[in-house]
Amino acid sequence: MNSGIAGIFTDEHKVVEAARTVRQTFNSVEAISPYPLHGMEDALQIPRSCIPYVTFVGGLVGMFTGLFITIWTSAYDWPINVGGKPYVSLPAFIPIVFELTILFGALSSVVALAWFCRIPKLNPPIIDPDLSSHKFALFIPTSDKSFNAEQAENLLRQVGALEVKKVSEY
Amino acid sequence: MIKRKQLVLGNKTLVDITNDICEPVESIPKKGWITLFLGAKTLMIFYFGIIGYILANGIGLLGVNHPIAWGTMIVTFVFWIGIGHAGTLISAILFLFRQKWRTSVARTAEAMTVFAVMTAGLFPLLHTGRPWLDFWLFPYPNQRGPLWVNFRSPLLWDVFAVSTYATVSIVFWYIGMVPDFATLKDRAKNKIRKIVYGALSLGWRGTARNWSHYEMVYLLLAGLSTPLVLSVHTIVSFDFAVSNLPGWHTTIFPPYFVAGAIFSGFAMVITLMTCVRIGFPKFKDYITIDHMEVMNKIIMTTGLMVGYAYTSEFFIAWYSGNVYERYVFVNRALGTYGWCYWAMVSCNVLLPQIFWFKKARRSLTTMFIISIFVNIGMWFERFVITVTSLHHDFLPSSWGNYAWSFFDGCILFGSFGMFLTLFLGYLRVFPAISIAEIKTVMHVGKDGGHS
Amino acid sequence: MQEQSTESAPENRPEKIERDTNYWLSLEHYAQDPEFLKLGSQEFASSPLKEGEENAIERRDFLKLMGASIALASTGCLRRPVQKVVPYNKQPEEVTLGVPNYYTSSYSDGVESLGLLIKTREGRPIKVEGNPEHPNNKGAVSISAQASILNLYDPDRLNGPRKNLWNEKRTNKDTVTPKWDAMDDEISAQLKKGSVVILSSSISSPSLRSIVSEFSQGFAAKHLVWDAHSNDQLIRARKMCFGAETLPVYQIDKAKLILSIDADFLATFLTPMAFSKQFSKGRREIEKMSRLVSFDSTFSLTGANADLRYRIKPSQQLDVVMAIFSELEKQHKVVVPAALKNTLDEYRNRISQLNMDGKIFAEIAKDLWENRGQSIVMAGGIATQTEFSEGLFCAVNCLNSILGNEGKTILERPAVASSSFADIKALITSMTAGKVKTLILHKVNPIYHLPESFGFAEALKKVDMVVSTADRIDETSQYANYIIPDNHPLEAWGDSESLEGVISLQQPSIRPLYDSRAFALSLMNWGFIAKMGPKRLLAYETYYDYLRNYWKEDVLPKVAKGQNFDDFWAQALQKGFVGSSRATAGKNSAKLEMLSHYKASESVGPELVLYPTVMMGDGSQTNISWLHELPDPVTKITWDNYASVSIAFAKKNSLSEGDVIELDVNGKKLELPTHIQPGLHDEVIAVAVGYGRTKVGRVANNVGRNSYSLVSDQGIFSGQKVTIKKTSRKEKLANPQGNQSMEGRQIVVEATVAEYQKKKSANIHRHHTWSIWPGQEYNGNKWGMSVDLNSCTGCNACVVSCQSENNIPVVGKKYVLEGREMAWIRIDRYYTGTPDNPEVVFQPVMCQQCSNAPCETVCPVLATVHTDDGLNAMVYNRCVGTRYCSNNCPYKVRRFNWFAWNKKIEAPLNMALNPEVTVRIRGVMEKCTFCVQRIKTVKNTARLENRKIKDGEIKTACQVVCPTDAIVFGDMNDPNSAVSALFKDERAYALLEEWHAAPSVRYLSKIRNNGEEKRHSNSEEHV
Amino acid sequence: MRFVFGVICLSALLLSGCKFPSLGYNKGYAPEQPIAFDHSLHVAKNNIQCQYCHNQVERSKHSNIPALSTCMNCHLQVATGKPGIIKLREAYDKGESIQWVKVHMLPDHVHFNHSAHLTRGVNCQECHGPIEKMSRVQQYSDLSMGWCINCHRKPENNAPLNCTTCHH
Repeated sequence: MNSGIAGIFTDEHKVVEAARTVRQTFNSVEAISPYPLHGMEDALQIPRSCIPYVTFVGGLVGMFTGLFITIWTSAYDWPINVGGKPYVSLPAFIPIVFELTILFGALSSVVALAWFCRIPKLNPPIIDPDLSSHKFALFIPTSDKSFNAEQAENLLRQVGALEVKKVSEY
Repeated sequence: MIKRKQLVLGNKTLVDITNDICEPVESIPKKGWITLFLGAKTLMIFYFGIIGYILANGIGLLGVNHPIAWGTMIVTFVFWIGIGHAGTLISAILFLFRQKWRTSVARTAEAMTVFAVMTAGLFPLLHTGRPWLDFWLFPYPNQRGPLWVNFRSPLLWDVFAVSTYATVSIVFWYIGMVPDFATLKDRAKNKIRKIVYGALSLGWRGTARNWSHYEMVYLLLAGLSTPLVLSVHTIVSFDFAVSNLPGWHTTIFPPYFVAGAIFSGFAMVITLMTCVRIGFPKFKDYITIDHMEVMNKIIMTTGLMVGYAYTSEFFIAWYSGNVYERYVFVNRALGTYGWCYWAMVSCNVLLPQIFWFKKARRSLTTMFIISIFVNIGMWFERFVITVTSLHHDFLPSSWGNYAWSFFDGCILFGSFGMFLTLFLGYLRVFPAISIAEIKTVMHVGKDGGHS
Repeated sequence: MQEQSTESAPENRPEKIERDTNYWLSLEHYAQDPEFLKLGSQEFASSPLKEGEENAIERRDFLKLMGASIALASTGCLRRPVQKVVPYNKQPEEVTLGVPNYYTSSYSDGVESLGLLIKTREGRPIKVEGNPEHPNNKGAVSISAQASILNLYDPDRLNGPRKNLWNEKRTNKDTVTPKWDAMDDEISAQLKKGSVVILSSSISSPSLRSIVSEFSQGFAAKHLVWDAHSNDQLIRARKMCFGAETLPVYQIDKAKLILSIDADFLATFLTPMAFSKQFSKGRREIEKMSRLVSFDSTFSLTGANADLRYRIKPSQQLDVVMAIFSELEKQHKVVVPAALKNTLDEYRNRISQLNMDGKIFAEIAKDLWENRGQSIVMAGGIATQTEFSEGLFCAVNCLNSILGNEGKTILERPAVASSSFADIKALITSMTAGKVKTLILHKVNPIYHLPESFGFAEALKKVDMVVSTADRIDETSQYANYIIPDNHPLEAWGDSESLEGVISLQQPSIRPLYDSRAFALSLMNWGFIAKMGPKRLLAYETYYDYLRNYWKEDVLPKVAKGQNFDDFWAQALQKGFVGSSRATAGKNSAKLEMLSHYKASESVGPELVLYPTVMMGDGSQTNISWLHELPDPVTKITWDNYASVSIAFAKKNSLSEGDVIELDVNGKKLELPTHIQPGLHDEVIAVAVGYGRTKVGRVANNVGRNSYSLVSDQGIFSGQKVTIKKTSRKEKLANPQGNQSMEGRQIVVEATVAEYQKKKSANIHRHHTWSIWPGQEYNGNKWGMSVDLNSCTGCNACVVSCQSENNIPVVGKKYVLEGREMAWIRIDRYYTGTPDNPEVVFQPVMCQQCSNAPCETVCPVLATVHTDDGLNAMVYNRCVGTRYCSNNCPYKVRRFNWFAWNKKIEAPLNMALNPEVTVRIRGVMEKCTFCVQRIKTVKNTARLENRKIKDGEIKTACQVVCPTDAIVFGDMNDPNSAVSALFKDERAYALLEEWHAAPSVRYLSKIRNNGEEKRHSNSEEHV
Repeated sequence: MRFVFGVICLSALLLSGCKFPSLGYNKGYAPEQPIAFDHSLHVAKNNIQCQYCHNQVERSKHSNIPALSTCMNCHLQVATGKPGIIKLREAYDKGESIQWVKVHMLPDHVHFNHSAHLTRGVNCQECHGPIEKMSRVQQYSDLSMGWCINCHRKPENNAPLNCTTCHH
C-alpha cells in the first residue's frame, strides 16, 4: 500500500534526535517504538491528539441519554407512583446520568482511538519483529512530498541508523 | 532532594525486560503453578456446581431469611467489588498523580480488578429469587406497555455502576495490554500464538502518532476511571445508605466504603504480589520490596480511615438520639454478632498498626499474614453492616438470626476458586507487568538515568 | 353478596338412594368425578392445579403439545401448551363460573356451634367464614372451623370403607375395601346379637341424637357420650348446687367484672367465639369497660387479655375462691354458716402461701360486691380438672349465687352430662370381660386420648366387632373391624344445636369427595336391614329425608309453631339457623353449707397443668398444616408442644430453652423440651394437649408428644405432682417471633383507664414529620384500616383467614426455625412489666400500605408500586426477587418464597386454593394487599349495579372473621366512613410514625382497666 | 463504520419489540376444534346474540363456553343430521362434555374480567375481532400486556392503570 524506507535504531535517545533531524527534510516521517518515547511527539511535530473532544462529546451524549431515559420513562411514557415520590425524582436519577456519562465518554474515547490509529488491522506489516521489544525505527514513506530514496537512505544512515531497509508495505 | 529509589533493579536492558516479563507466558508451567491451578479450578467447578444446585432449588438454601434477606451473596459481592477498587486506584488514580512506582504492579492489580468484578458481578445476579429474569433490570423496550424500570432504586444504580465499571475496567486493562500483545505476537514462535496474540494486539504497530493518541486515551481513561471507581463503591454503599434501616441509613457510607475498598484491595494486591514474587522470582526486580512497602503504608493509612469511620458511626448513633440507631450500634458491638464486630475491628484497625514499624512493612511474611487478616476483617465488615443491622431492626417481634448453612460457606470459598483460576490463568496468558510501560521508567532512580 | 340457595343446589342435592345397589360407586356425576374435577380446573386455571401434577391428562396434553409444536413450527410461532375448555353438560342454574356462591352451614365441635358461610367456587368450597346473622357467633369463626376446609381436602383421608383382615391376635394391618351391601349385612347381623355399645363424643346435632337414641332403642344398645375435654364436672356441680343438669350460658357483655379461675373462655372454654364477641362488646366504650381478672395456672389467652392477672398453681384454684369468700365475710358483706366459717379459717392460712399480696383479695371481693348482679365468676376447662374440681365448681356456683349473678349474667341450658372416666373404665372392664359384642365408635379416639394404663387397646381386641366412623385409619380405628368413614361436615347434611339453644342447619357445599357415608345413614341402614328400631328410623331412605322430617316434627313446633314447614325450611336454609337463644335464668339457690366439706389441703412442689391450645384443641382435627404453623397465641411457638416452666423454676433446675426434660407424674413419664415462660407460677409445669398423634396423617404424625398419657387413672388432668429429670438432649422450638419485649419503643401503646380519662391520647407520643416531597394525591378512594388493640384478643383467627384467602403456603418446622414463615398477618405478642409476672399486649401486623412506601422506592423492576387507591401493590409475576423491599420494610411484613412452596401443594389440597389470588412461585416476594381481590370484586359489583361502594361493603379476610371486630377497613378519603372516624379517634396512632412511611393502618391504643393510675414506664420493659 | 451499522441493527432489533408486539404471542392461533363450530353461521347468518350462548359474560369474569344443554336447546330440532351435531348429541346423551381447545389463553397471574369490560361498553369485537365472521375461532389480538395497557391508557377510556387491576 504504502512503501518507503526504514532505519532501525537501538538507542532511545539517538532515535529521538534522529527523528528531529529527519523531520526537517521529510514531513511525513514516522517513528516506530516499543514504548512511547519521551520527546518524540515534539521531534516529529505531531499535533496534540483531538480525542479529548470526542470524549467530551461522548460524555455529553451519555449525560443526555441518561437524563432522557430516566425522565422520559418515569414521567412521560408511563408515570407510576413509586413510594409517593414525584415522577421526576431528579436526585435519584443522578447516579444513572453520571454512570452513562462516564460509560459513553470512555467508550467513545476508545472508539476514537481505534479510528485514529486505524486499528483493528489485519496483518500489519512488520519491519523488524524487535521493534516491539528493544529496537526503534524511523520510516520515510514514498508518499512524502519530498521523497527521494537515495537521500532518505543516506540521511537515515547519517543520523545513526544501524540498518536501513526498503519496506514494501507500511 | 530525596534520592529516588530504583524502580527496576538489576541494571536491566530493554531486551532483558522483554524476556523477563514474557517468560511466564512463553514457558511451560512448572509443578507449583499447575498444582495451584488445578486446585483452584477444582474449587471453581465445585462452586459452579453449588450455584447450579442453588439455582435449581432456591435461594433458601443459603442462610437468608426474614428479617435478614441479604446474606452471604451480597456480603461477598461487596467484598469482591471492594477488592476490585485497588486495581483501578493503582492504575488510574496513581497514574494521574504521576506515581511511577505503580507501573510494575498496575497490570496485575488491574487484572485483579477485572477478575474481582467478574466474581462479584455474579452475586447480585445469582442472589435474586429468579435469576433467569435478571434481564428485567435493564431498561429495554418490551411488549409490556412498555414497562420500564425504577430508576429510583439503588439496585438499578448498581446495575449501571457495576456494568459501567466492569466495561471501563476491562477496556482500560485491555488498552494497556495492546502494545504488549504486539510484543508477544512478534516474539511468537508458533503459528497459533501468532494468530491469537496478533488478534489481541489489534494490529498495533507503535508508530509515534499512534503512541500520541494512545497516551492521550490512556490519560482520559485514567481520568474517567477515577471518578468512576469512587462512584462505584459510593453507589454500592447507597444500596445500604439510601435505605431506611438503622445501621444502613448513614451519610458516612460513601467515603467509608471507598476507604474500605481501597484498604481491602491493597491487602489483596499484597497477598497476590507476595505469591507472584515467589512463583516468578524474576519479577522480584520489578516488584521490589520498596513497592510492597509503599502499599503497606497505604494499607495502614486506609486502615486508620476505616477505624475512624467505625468510631464516627458510633458517635453519630449516640449523638442522633434516635433509639433505633443507638440500639443497632450497641447491638453491633455487644449483641449476637458482637464477635464479628470485634473480629472486624481487630483485623482492620488494630493489626495493620504493626506497619508503623519499618521492619514489618518490609517483611514479606508479616505483610502476607496481615493482608490475609485484613481481607478476613473486611469480609466481616460487610457481614456486620449487612447482617447485624438487619437482624435487629425496628419491631422486636421480627428480629431474627442468620440461618447459616453449608451453602453459605461454599459460596464464599467457591468464589475464591473462580477468582484464583482466572488470576492464575492470567499470569500465564497475559504479560503480568506492562512491558511497554515499565521500559519508560526503567531508568528511574538509576545513576545517570532520568526520572 | 351472599347468595343463599333456598333449595339445595342440584349438585349438592343427594340423589335418590337405592338401597340395594352400590349407589356410591355407580354414581358418575360430574361434580364427583375426579376426571371432571381435573378438567374443570384447567378451564379456571387461576390456580396451579396443573402445575407439577403428573396425571394422565397432562401427559395427553403433552403429546398434543408435541403435535401442535410440530404443526406450528412451520409458522414460526411459539405456542403455550394446549389447554382444554370443558363446559358443563347441563348448566347448573346457580353456578356462574368465576363467581362465588355462599352457602349457610354450621360447624360444631360438640359444645360450640357456629353459624357459617361457606364460600364455593365452581362447586368447591374454598373458604369458611362466619354467618354474620347467626345469633351466637355473629360472624366470628374459630380457627378450627376455618381450618376444617383442609380437613375436607386432606389427602390422608380414607377414600372408602375399609375392612381389617385380622389374624388371630389382631396384630396385622392389612385392609381391603369391602362391598357396601355385604358389609351392611354383616354388621346388621352382628348387631342383632345384642350387647351393642355406641361410644361417641358429644353430639350437638339434635337429629343425629334422635337417630342414635332410636337406634339404641331398636337394638337395645347403650350410648356412651365421652369427650376428652368434658364439662361433666361442671354440669354435675350445677346439679349439686341448683338441682338440674345444666350448663351455664354466660352473658359476658352484661358483666362489669369477670373473674376467671383458669377458665380460658376467650380460647377454648365452652363457646369462645361468642364469648370473645361479648367480651369486646363489653369493653368497647372505655368509660364503661368491663374488668377481667384472671387467676391463671397456665399462661392462657384469657390471662393474657386480663386487666389483672395472677399466677397460681392448679391446687390453689379453690384457695382463691375461698379467699374471696373469706374476704366477703370479713368485710361483712355476707353471712356464712358456722360450718363454713371454720373451713374458711383454714383457708385464711392458705392465702399467705399464695405468694400474693393479701390485699388483692380484699380489693377483688370489694369489687365483686360492688358489681353484684353484674359480674361473673367462672372456672372450667381441663386445667381445672384437679382433685379439688368439685369443690372449685361448687364454690364458684355459690359465689355467683350470693353475688346474685345467677339468672342475671349467668343463664343456663339443660345439658346431658357426658360420661366420666369411671364410666369409661366400666366400659373397658365389660369389654375385657367380653360383655360387649359390638362397639360403634363415632368421633372418638380413646386409644389416643386415654393413658395406656387404661388398656383400651387390649380391651378392644376382645370385642367381636368394632365399627369406626373415623375418616382415616387412626390410633383407635386401626383396631376396628370396619371403618366406615363419615362424611366431612362440608359434604353432608346435618344440624346442630348451640349451647344457647339456637339450632343451625348444616348444608353440604360439595358432594362427598370419596366413597364415604354419613354416620346417621349407617345407623338408619343397619336398622332397616335388621328391621329393628322405631318406625321413624326405618321410614326414610336418606338422612336428608330424616332430617327434614325431624325438623318438621321436632324443631318447627319448638321455634316457630304454626308456620308452614316448606317456608320454615326455606327460611332456615337461607338464614342458616332458626330460633334465638333459649337460655333461661336458673334457680339462684346454692347453699353455702355444702362448701364446708371441702377442706383445705397442702400442696407442695411442682404441679402439672394440662391445657388445650386454640389450634389443636383435643387433637382430633390435627392433620392440618395451617394449625401447626399457627403460633400459639401466647408462647408463639409453632409445630410442637413443650413443658412450660417459669423463669425461677428454670433457674433453680438449671434449665434453658429447649432442654429436654423427663416429666414423671406418678410413674407416668414423658419427655418434652423446656420452654421458659414468663408469668407462670414457679411450681407449675404446663403442657399442651392435642399433640403427639401417631396415626393421623403426614402432617401431624409425631409432631409434639401426647400429653394425655399423663392423665391420671381417675381422670385428673391438672394439679398432679410432677418431678423432672433433665436429659442431655436439646430440641429447638420454632418460635417465629424474635424478641418478646418492645425494648422501650413506641409499638403498642397502653394506658390505664385513669390515664385515658385524663387524656384520651395518653402515652401516645406524636411526632412531627416532614418531607421534601409534596407526596402524591389520591382523588378517588384511599383504603385504610384501623386495628383496635383494646379489642384484639390475639386469638389468631385472622391469621388463618388470611392464609385461607390468600393461598399462603405452610413451610414446616425446619423453615420456621430458619425464619421462613410466610404469614401475611402476624400477631406480635409483647410482654411488659416484670419478667416474673408480665402483662401481655397483642398487635396484629400486616402490610401497612404506606403512602411513602420504602419498599417501592428500592424495587428495581417496579414490581411493587402504588395504586391510585392508595394500595401498595405487589406484582408477583414482575418480581425478580432481589428482596431489597423486605430489607427496607420497617415492619418486616414482606414474605419471600425461598423455595417452590407451591409445588408442595398436593392434590386434592389444591382445591382449597382461592382462584382469585395468584399462587406464588419460587423466588418472588409476597405480602398483604388489603385483600385487593375482595376490593376488586366489590368494585366490579358496584359498577355492574351502577352505584358507589358502600362503607363497610368491602371486608378484608382478617376483618371478616375477627371475633372482636377489632379490624375496620374502609375509605380514608370518605369523611363519613367508619375508618375515617376511627382515624380521628384520639387513641389512634401510626406504627413507627416518626419514620414517616405514612402508613394507611392506624392502631388504637390499648386501655387497661386495672385500677392503676399510671402505666409502668416503658423503659422498664425488658423481659 | 461497521460498528455504527451494528449499533443501528441492534437498536432496530430492540425497537422491533415495540413495533411488532405480537412477536412470541399467539395472535392468529386457530386450533382445530373437536366439533367444527361455525360462528359465522350462528352469528352472522342466523343472528344469534353472543350472550345467548355466552350467557354469563355479563355477570362473571369468565365468558363461559355454553353447556351442551344450551346447544341442545336448538339442536334437538335443528340440523340434527349433520355429523357434528350427531357427535354433540351423543355426548349430551351420555352426559359427557366436549373438550374444546382453548384459544384465548392468559397466564394464571392475569385476572381479566369480561363483565367489567362489557359494562364499560367494550364490544366483543374490540378484542375478539370480527368473531361473528369467523368460521373457526382464531385469536385476533395478541393479548400481550402492552396491548391491554395501550387501550387502558387512552384518556377517553378512563380505565385504571393500576397493577392490581389485573395482577393480584
